[in-house]
Amino acid sequence: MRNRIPVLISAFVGIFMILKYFSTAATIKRVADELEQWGVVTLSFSIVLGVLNLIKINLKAVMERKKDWGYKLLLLVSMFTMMIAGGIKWYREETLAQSGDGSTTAIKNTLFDFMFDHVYFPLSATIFALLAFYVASAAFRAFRAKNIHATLLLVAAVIVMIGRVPVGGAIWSGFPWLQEWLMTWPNTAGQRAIQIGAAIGMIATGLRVIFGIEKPYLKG
Amino acid sequence: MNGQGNQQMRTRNARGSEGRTCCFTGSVGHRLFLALVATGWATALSAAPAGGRVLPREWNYIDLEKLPVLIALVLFASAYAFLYYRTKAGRPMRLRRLPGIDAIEEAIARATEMGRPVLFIPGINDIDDIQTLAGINILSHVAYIAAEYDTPLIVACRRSVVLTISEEVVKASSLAAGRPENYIPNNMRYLSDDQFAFTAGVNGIMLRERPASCIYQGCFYSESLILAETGYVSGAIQVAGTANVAQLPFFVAACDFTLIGEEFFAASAYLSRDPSVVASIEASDWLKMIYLIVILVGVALATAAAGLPHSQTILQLVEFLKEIM
Amino acid sequence: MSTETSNTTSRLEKWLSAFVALDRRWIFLALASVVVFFLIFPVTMPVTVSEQVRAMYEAIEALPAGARVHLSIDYGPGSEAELWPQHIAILRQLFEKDCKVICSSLWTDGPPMIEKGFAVVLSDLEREGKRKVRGVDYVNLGFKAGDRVAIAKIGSSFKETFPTDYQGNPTSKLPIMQGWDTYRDIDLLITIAVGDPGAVEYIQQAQSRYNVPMVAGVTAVISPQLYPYYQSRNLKGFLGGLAGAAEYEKLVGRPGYATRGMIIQSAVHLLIVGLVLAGNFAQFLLWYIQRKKGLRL
Amino acid sequence: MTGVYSPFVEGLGVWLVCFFTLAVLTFLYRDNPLYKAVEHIYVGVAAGYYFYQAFRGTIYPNFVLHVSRGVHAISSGDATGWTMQWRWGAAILGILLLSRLVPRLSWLSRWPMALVVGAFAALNLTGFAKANFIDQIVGTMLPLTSYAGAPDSLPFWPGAKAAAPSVFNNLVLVTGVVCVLTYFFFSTPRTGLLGKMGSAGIWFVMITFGATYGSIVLARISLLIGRSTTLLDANLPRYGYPAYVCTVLVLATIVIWRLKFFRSDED
Repeated sequence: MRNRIPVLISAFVGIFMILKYFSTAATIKRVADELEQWGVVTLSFSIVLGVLNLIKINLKAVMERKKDWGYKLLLLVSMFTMMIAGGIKWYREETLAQSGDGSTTAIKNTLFDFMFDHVYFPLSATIFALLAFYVASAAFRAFRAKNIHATLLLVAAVIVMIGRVPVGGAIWSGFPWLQEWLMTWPNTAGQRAIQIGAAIGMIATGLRVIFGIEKPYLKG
Repeated sequence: MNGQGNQQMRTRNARGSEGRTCCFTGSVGHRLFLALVATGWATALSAAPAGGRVLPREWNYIDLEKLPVLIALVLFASAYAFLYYRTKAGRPMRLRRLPGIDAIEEAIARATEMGRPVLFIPGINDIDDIQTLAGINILSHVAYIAAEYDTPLIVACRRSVVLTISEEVVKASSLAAGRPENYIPNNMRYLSDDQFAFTAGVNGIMLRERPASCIYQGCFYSESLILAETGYVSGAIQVAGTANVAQLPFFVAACDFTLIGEEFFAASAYLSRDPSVVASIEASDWLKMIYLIVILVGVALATAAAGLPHSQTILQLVEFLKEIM
Repeated sequence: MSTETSNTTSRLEKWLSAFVALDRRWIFLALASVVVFFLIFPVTMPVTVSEQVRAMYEAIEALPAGARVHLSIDYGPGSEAELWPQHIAILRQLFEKDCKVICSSLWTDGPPMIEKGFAVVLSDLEREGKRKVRGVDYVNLGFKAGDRVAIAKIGSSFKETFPTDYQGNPTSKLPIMQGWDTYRDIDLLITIAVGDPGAVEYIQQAQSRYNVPMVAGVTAVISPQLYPYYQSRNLKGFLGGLAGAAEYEKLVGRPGYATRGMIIQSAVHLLIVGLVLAGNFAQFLLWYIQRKKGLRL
Repeated sequence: MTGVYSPFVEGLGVWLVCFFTLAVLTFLYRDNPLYKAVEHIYVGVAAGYYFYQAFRGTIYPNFVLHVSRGVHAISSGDATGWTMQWRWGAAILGILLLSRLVPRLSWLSRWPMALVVGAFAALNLTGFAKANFIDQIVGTMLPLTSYAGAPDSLPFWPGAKAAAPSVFNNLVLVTGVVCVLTYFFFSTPRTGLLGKMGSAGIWFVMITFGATYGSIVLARISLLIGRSTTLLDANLPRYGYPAYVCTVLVLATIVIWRLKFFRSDED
């Protein structure tokens, strides 16, 4: 039962969704629509699961005074602040929507929006921006034309890097053209073949999952 | 019912690919599968000859604009079913040995010569990612070879579940190679769940313990270039494999050998010899060959249509080909 | 004399090996200096418009007044630098064409970006005397979990997928949502996307399934993957990264943030190309010296 | 976004943005307590934010509201309200997913996982098969002769300078796709014509990777430009030059940490 029912669930859901794709029958569409709603709700619970798991792990670390527990306390405090701020925003919006005014105005000056704009925003953006530095240092220290393939890769990369920005046209008017030709023809060919391969891989995985040959949900 | 089959397969997998549990618990899946393949063929064949667009848009609640997809699925499913049963019946698999596998073995040999450890990373995703599973299949081979050569193997994981499974795989492979002592629990490292903290941890291992070879097989994201750079600067031989197209350029430019996309899955299938995986790689090959021919026919017809712009027959033929393929 | 040469070579070798393994922090510093320098002393450079960007502009220009556009904002602050300029240029063009803009997001951090986009573009328009009304001319349907499952669901019914908008108002009562419900009623689908779910998923689950016309604005990481879809006409056009945004700003005639960034982008690209060449040159020289030494031994 | 907050709150916001941006950048020197602290704040705020969005954006409207509308319909005598109660299944599966938090019950989470995996498998199957497979195959059926006034029903390229539909470009595309596909054949030996085509295919793959590489560099650098522009734009006299002050603050913290608290074994 532990293993059989999940197989049946995934087969049932999968087959209905595939049928909805190929069929124009209204009944199939109605069932598949409801199943899609289930998928949407279940996936939002997976976000909740992630958050609860984070709370569980960090709360435990703080209670047991494990290494770096101070940071974890900071994490929990900022998390709960954000949740409470969200609750306040939600309450204010619901009141406005009830009064029938919500469709024309929106509340923007809440603590929630402040924290999104001035805490979450800069942190998220800067953590990704760190990669700019790593790409530069890797370009110098590790990317070597050690064989014909890597050489070809680096030559194409250099053409794209120079041709894609205005300075390329300033150096030689052919660079932007060359860049675009490279992107639209050889790149399209390579990407397309890779995508066809990936599609066949997805077909294989999809069929194997739906027919219960592969069961990723039993792992872990 | 399939217990015995599983048993046989486990024995055949003596190198210990326990990471991949075996297929088909019941016959329900089997029969459903065969029935659907059969009806699929029947529908495809009976739907094909009708007049109209060349074909009509809809036929018996079937959206004929989606017919090409249906035909492709049915073709693949048939090829897969055929190859699966043939492989299971004992026909040797036709997959060729990829140069990437030799590159991995050479990297381990090199570490043995230098008397330094090998570092393996099975990607940074959890076990439900198919790439992680493929990486763990390769890990079982790496652990076997490393045990044969008596070279220490360090495995760094980002997810605790992946760590647990890696431990079992390495233990089983070391045992299969006749050197259970080559499994060193301390070398199985769980570093951090956070992406960049994990990367920093791996960098630390590379710089302090100086592995002679670094093998990255699995799903990687933006940390790929940081890993490859540190590995390169530390002078290690690096072999990478992933299906993330956006990360492959960095691996190709910084590593000594890279398994590209499907090659990575094929290498994993070759090493695991699990019939259900091998059959799916072979079936993919068949589908590719069929559609390669379709492309060439299409190109020929399009060329003819372009050369003879007034021939309605050729235009109709091209249209028909587009509607079914 | 030969000892002297070998001394020079060994010194050169030592110097080269130190150079190729230079601490990465020096390179960080070089990069930061280039960025700061051109930020303080900006120069404008002429931008050449590429074909798929022009095609995207024309696809939006061809929309009739009152056309219904689904604008899916699938990015968050992490890629704001690349996608924000695209977002506001496109949104402004849509409002100027008097399109009905239906915004939603598959990324949790998307809805505030939608709100910001509306705030910035609408205050600009208001200064020019144009007024747009929330719920009538535009709507923010907010975030929906479910990745491609959500896209498939949106395709068969907007109102079932989004029972309320981001502010909690029932969509069945909003004027903009009256009289239509599926992708068959949408005139253009636009996604501004950073990754998965994003442009590729929309092509797979919406465009190729319902034959809805589609264009996309994506990060430069994704853009090479979109060329095949453009060639196969799944996409009517697309923008790639900050460079694509700069080209688009040129087309709509309002050079802004992206155009301003192009000089820094150019300078840093030259720096990186220089670093690749320098690194390779030094490495080959080193290999050459080591090989020669190996032969002599 | 001026005018939304009061001047004091707005100023505070600008200072926070500068501080957090610079604090993250200290990671480039090495991992340090300041970075760790802001990183944990980031994870915490992000989690709180996701939690809000999951309930506000999906669970509330698509489950709670839907079911309560159904109840409302039933009480007013509308039988369709009963079918709306099916949605309880979604919530039950969602709650079963949370059983992962309790190791003893975690097997229950396989049911909702099976639903999600099945749905994804089916949607990927059809989506990839159409957009990434069929459409791409049809897109490759290009004519290899010139074709003045050729019919529009073929998937021809809309013309432009670099992208003019020329025989040569079409030939490049067709050859490229065919060769790369042969490169990824695994059940045939790599000899003869197939082998030659395969090794030509890898050239196309390398150009593709080169193009990807160049584009990724473009993307990453843009992000840095974004952050630097934000700092520069915030660094106004009316806020008291927050970027300068925060730089000094952050540098001072790092220097003090390095001199007083740093132990070489942590890295």
